[in-house]
Amino acid sequence: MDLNYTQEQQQFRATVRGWLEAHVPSAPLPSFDTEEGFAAHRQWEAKLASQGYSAVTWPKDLGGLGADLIEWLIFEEEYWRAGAPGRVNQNGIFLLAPTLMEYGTAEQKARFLPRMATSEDTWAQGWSEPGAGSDMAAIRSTARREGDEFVINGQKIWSTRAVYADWLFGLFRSESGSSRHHGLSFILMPLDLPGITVRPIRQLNGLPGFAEIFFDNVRVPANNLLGGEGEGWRIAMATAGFERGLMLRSPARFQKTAADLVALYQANRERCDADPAIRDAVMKCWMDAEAYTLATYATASRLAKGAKIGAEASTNKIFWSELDVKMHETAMSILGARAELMPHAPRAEGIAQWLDGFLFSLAGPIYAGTNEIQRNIIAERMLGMPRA
Amino acid sequence: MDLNYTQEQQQFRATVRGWLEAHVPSAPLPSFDTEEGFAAHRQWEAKLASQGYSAVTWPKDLGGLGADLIEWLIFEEEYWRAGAPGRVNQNGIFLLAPTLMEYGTAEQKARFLPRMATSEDTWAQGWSEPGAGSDMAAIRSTARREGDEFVINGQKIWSTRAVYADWLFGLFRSESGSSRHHGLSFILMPLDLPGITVRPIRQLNGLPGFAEIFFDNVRVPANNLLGGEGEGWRIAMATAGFERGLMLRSPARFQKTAADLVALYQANRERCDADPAIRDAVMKCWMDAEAYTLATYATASRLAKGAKIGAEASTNKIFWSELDVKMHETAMSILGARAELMPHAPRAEGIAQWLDGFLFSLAGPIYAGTNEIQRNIIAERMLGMPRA
Amino acid sequence: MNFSFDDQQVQFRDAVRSFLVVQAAPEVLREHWETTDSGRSPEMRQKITEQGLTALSVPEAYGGLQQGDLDWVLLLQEVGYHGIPDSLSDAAYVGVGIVAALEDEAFKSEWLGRMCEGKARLAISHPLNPLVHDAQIADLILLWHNDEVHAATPDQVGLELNPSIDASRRLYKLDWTPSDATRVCDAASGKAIWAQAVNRAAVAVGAQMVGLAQRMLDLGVDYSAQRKQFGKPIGSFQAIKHQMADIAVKIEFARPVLHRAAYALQHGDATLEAKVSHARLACAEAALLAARNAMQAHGAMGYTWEADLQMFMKRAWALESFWGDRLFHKQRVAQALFAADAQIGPGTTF
Amino acid sequence: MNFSFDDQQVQFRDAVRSFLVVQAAPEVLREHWETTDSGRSPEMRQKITEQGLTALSVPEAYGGLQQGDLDWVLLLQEVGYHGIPDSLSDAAYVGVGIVAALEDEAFKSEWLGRMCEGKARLAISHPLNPLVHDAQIADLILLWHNDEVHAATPDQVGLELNPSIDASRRLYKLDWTPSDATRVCDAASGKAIWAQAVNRAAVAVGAQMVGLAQRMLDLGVDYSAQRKQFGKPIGSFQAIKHQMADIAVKIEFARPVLHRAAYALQHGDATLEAKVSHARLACAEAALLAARNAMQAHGAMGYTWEADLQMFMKRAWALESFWGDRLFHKQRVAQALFAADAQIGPGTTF
Repeated sequence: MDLNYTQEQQQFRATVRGWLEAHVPSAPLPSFDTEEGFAAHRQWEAKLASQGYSAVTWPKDLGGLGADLIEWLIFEEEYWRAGAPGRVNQNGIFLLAPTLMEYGTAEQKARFLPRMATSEDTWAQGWSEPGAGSDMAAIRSTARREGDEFVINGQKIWSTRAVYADWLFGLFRSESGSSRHHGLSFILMPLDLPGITVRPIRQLNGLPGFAEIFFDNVRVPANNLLGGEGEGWRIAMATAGFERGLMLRSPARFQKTAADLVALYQANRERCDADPAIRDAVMKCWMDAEAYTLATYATASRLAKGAKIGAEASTNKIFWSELDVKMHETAMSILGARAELMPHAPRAEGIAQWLDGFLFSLAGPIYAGTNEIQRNIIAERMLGMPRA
Repeated sequence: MDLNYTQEQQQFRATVRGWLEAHVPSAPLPSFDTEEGFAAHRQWEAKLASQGYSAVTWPKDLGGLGADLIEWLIFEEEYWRAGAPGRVNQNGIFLLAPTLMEYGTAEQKARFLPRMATSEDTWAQGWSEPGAGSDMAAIRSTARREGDEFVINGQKIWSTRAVYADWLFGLFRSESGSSRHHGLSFILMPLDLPGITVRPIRQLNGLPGFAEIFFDNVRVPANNLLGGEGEGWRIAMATAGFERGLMLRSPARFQKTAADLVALYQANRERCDADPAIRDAVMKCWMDAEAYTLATYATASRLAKGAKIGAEASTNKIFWSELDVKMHETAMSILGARAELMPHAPRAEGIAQWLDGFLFSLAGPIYAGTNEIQRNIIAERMLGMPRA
Repeated sequence: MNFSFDDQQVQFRDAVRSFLVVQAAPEVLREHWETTDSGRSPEMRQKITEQGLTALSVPEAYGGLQQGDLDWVLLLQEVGYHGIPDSLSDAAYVGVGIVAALEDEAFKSEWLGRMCEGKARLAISHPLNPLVHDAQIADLILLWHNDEVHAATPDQVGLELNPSIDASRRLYKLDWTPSDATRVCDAASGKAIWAQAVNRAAVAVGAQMVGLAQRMLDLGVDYSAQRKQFGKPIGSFQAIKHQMADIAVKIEFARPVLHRAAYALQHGDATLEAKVSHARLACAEAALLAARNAMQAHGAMGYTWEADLQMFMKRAWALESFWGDRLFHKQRVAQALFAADAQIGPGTTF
Repeated sequence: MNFSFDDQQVQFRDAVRSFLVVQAAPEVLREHWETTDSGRSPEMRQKITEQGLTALSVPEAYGGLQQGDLDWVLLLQEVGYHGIPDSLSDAAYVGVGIVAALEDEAFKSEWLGRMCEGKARLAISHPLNPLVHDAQIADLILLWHNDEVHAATPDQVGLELNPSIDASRRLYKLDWTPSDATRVCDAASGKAIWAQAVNRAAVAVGAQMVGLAQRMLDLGVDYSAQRKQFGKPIGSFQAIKHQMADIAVKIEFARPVLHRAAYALQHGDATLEAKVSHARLACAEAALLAARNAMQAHGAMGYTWEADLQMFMKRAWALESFWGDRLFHKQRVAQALFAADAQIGPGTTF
């Protein structure tokens, strides 16, 4: 065990910090759930990509830096420290890309990854369906093979970013009459194909953060199949592992929120201490953000030694999502009567991040597999408890 | 709505207070889970009974005072305020007696109730079996009718007070081949009958607070059957309603603990405030003890108007049991390194109640139907949610 | 000792409930909030007036029904349940209470009479609330200034709109200068008036919170009975059941505290403040837990604008700091509980 | 940057684990605790010595293995898991650390040598613990007095037995008078020695807490797999599953904090105290939750003396305030976190 950064790692941090200090926009970009904001974030991604910063863990020839997980953690720390913009293409870069690298053909990798790194292509996910949320194996949308094409019919829902994204990846039932996790295929497609209708869904904040997607005889070239036909479930599970695992929520995000929360508490300390629970919650949040960071470094170190990611995927999901809610609830308490103000309200100046963050945090225990499902997974797969 | 006590109620309170001040032992009695303590508590019950105080809600001719529920609440408040001894015969007086009054024959009432009021007879309960805990309908102990007798075989477990008690009430399968809640009978029997073996079970504190009871062809006269043969489940459910409902845990108990906790906090205030969570927990505990009191008065008022006890049985059970744990956990935190000391340790002087109370509180979420079962009941019966 | 409501109170509550079920469906309210500047509907206000709500607190001498805090506490649970904007209780309950306590008979006559007829909206500006809701469409704004009561019309004050996450709320930062012309009550009398107003408002918020909690519980139970996953309604899973049961427990033990606070308000009580704040905390706890758990039961659907749940969640979040935030109310409880002469323990509740 | 243990450390841990599985079965330990005055077994101590545990911290110069805090933190999780009385860590880890830091070579030689041979029990008296455990059978008691280190034998001090709910603990109130004869280190040097001892002891308690949490989780999972109600193992019910999963999550996020604290101890760190206390809090939280939830999974069985669960629950309750209670450790974290020059936020962890 050695908890010192190497000289190379320190140098990497310094380089990233310097670049971000010079380039991070001084004013926050508009929300990427608006058309204007999406475009601005796409430009920012291109700027990141010019340095290999949009996808630091990717190989250099695909647009990344070939960074290892410790370097990724360092990058993320600097990124969040700098208050840089949210990552509009994270569905592609952090979720799809690792799967593509493992299961994609050389042609697919070359076709998709470089354009993903620069966000020339932005990606949305197509997992859930109206009858298949936590129960993902209940997918009913179909992909019927016809020669060199799949013909897609059905409906997806809760597709994050789909309103403005270029491409979709998702699971479709390619074997007629198959059930549950059999006979599914993992298919990629542009969202502007004929027969695709994207219906925005307004979120709590009023913005179209996700969408319903309807497929009416959409014809997708067969070379957009990822992995083998009928192999979709296995491949998707790998993706879900990444999602719930390390890369979806880097610890730096929560450390930034925790530090902001401490600052908010300190700035309102006399007022806050009227409710001793606040001081206690602030401390606990900071400790938990540290714990999440330490756990991630420990996992990264184990992976570097050749271990495989295991139950961390589920324990992480529960831990960060509940921490995020707790941090934002605490901030709401500190803000008191100002907490309810929309970010654009004049009196919300300087605190706009908290309501946005609070609303976003509430989605945490739900998406990427509800925390109830995660607890089932921990109980059954990690602890070996009997199935119902 | 009128939240003033009547003159009669105030007078009743004053009378009870005066008597208790004159009679409550100045030193705590030994634990009633010891032979010596059991005897001492039995004597105390007899003294209470001499005033009709052992069972204030019972009719006067059976040894009570004919008090209504408001008077019962007043009595309990005074009883806990005075720091009077625990009630060694509560299984009989508060659980069995209401059932006996509703389902017993005149002969049974006359035979059992007056001796119960004076604790000449003390009672243990025989619900659970090794395979029937939360799932009480899984009872397998049998009561075979032979002429004027039942022949009892099988085993009961977790019988509180059974080590020193005189009588047992419980459910036995009287219809051969019946299943679940069918074919059960509610039977009363002396614990010194031939064929009964009582095996004490040591609790966390090392004392035999409950027991296993083995029945080997025990012959019980048929006039000890309560209600009709095969009617046991319905009758027991009525008992369970009482148990989880009002009378098992009077609010005064928790108000006393809450007030003691506030005093403990005040006495250690400077030290306590190093952990702001303690102050917050103390406040919350006191508020919840008040809430429980108010809810009980509200229920008593509704019952006085003719309403029936409903889901209160389950919501009460959850609320008081979790409150009791929280209060004692908080006290343990305040006591710090002294919390672990056994009541007889020299350095535990003045704080002996807290460890005892902590251990006892931990049983709260388990006995009389675990809190998991109570939440199921609330969800299914009160909220109408679908069964699994 | 009788801790239950009179039949008459319950019947009035039931009548208002029946009215709201029909007239205040979520889609109706949402249309007001989402398509109008004021977020309010004159027709709805007229109907509410016809139900007697705006005259409820007005003394009989001024043409009102002269009902008390215990009547309000039942009604406001329904108001919360149905998502009626909370400016109603500010106007008809808290505001009327302030006006009725003033000495200027002409002023009282005018405004209490107009309230009875449904022809006035009152708004209230108090330091506990940095922003004033419905100030723009108020006919009269009652303003705190160093314990004095002032009154002004919207055109006499500067108004800066500050949108809330709760689409029903129209919040304004006020810019105004107190003067002899605006003063309607001096500080000596005003102090008690404002103290009573704060306690009433806190009970009103608490009552609405309990109603909101019940509504969110009902929505969670309903949704989880319909929504199927793994071939079963998700409401049959123990995790969801227990989340719903937890809300039910919180509600069961918040309501009596709320009702006791209303009684204390109506009858006066030495520790009124602590009783009111305890109620406020217990009710808010129920509502916030209901929001969390009902959203979890709704899954992604709970995160949408489309699902009605959002209306009630957002109200609960907004009300959490309205008329005193958690810090304020905890401090009031602490002051009473940790006072040297605090009366606590068995037998001290009433 | 490599936040993982060396293979050698893991292998040593595994070896000790295998030893404890065989030698420290619950029934063996209980017999010591319930049937002997001391609660200790010379045979067991001998075996532990043979495993190298009593010599682990002793510098090579004195015949020991000279291993560090990171080795201990792995081993002590096993010690906790198997319910070995915590006096072991006080003697072989904390106590040896104190002795090794002294200057008196003769004293060190004698006691470190005896530790290596398993021929000494050390007990420690420090103001954080009002009572001293195993004082009666100690061969040497190290005593704090105004930052000085003193040493005495049991016959030189008054001992008053104070039984603990944890049947393994033999706690004594000490009555003694510091003198030149007992002093082995002055306050100037002693201050740092005691500070390190407190931090070591806190990490040791934390490590045992994590081990206890894991043990109680395992017991809860095992029992709920066997125990049937309603025709199914209760472990198949979601409520029990989630209670067990919650323990697992707490453990997962306590361990790395604990390991970082051990690293900080071994390598020195400017904010060592906060790191140690954070670890201590996180580990205790896991253990206390494990006790609650495992008991709930056990039902009435968890409330018995007979079920092994009680051994581990009681240890967790006792350790919760050993070498600094929650208040002490929270305050140390707060001092670091809320300091004007606190370094927090992304990139400040290491």
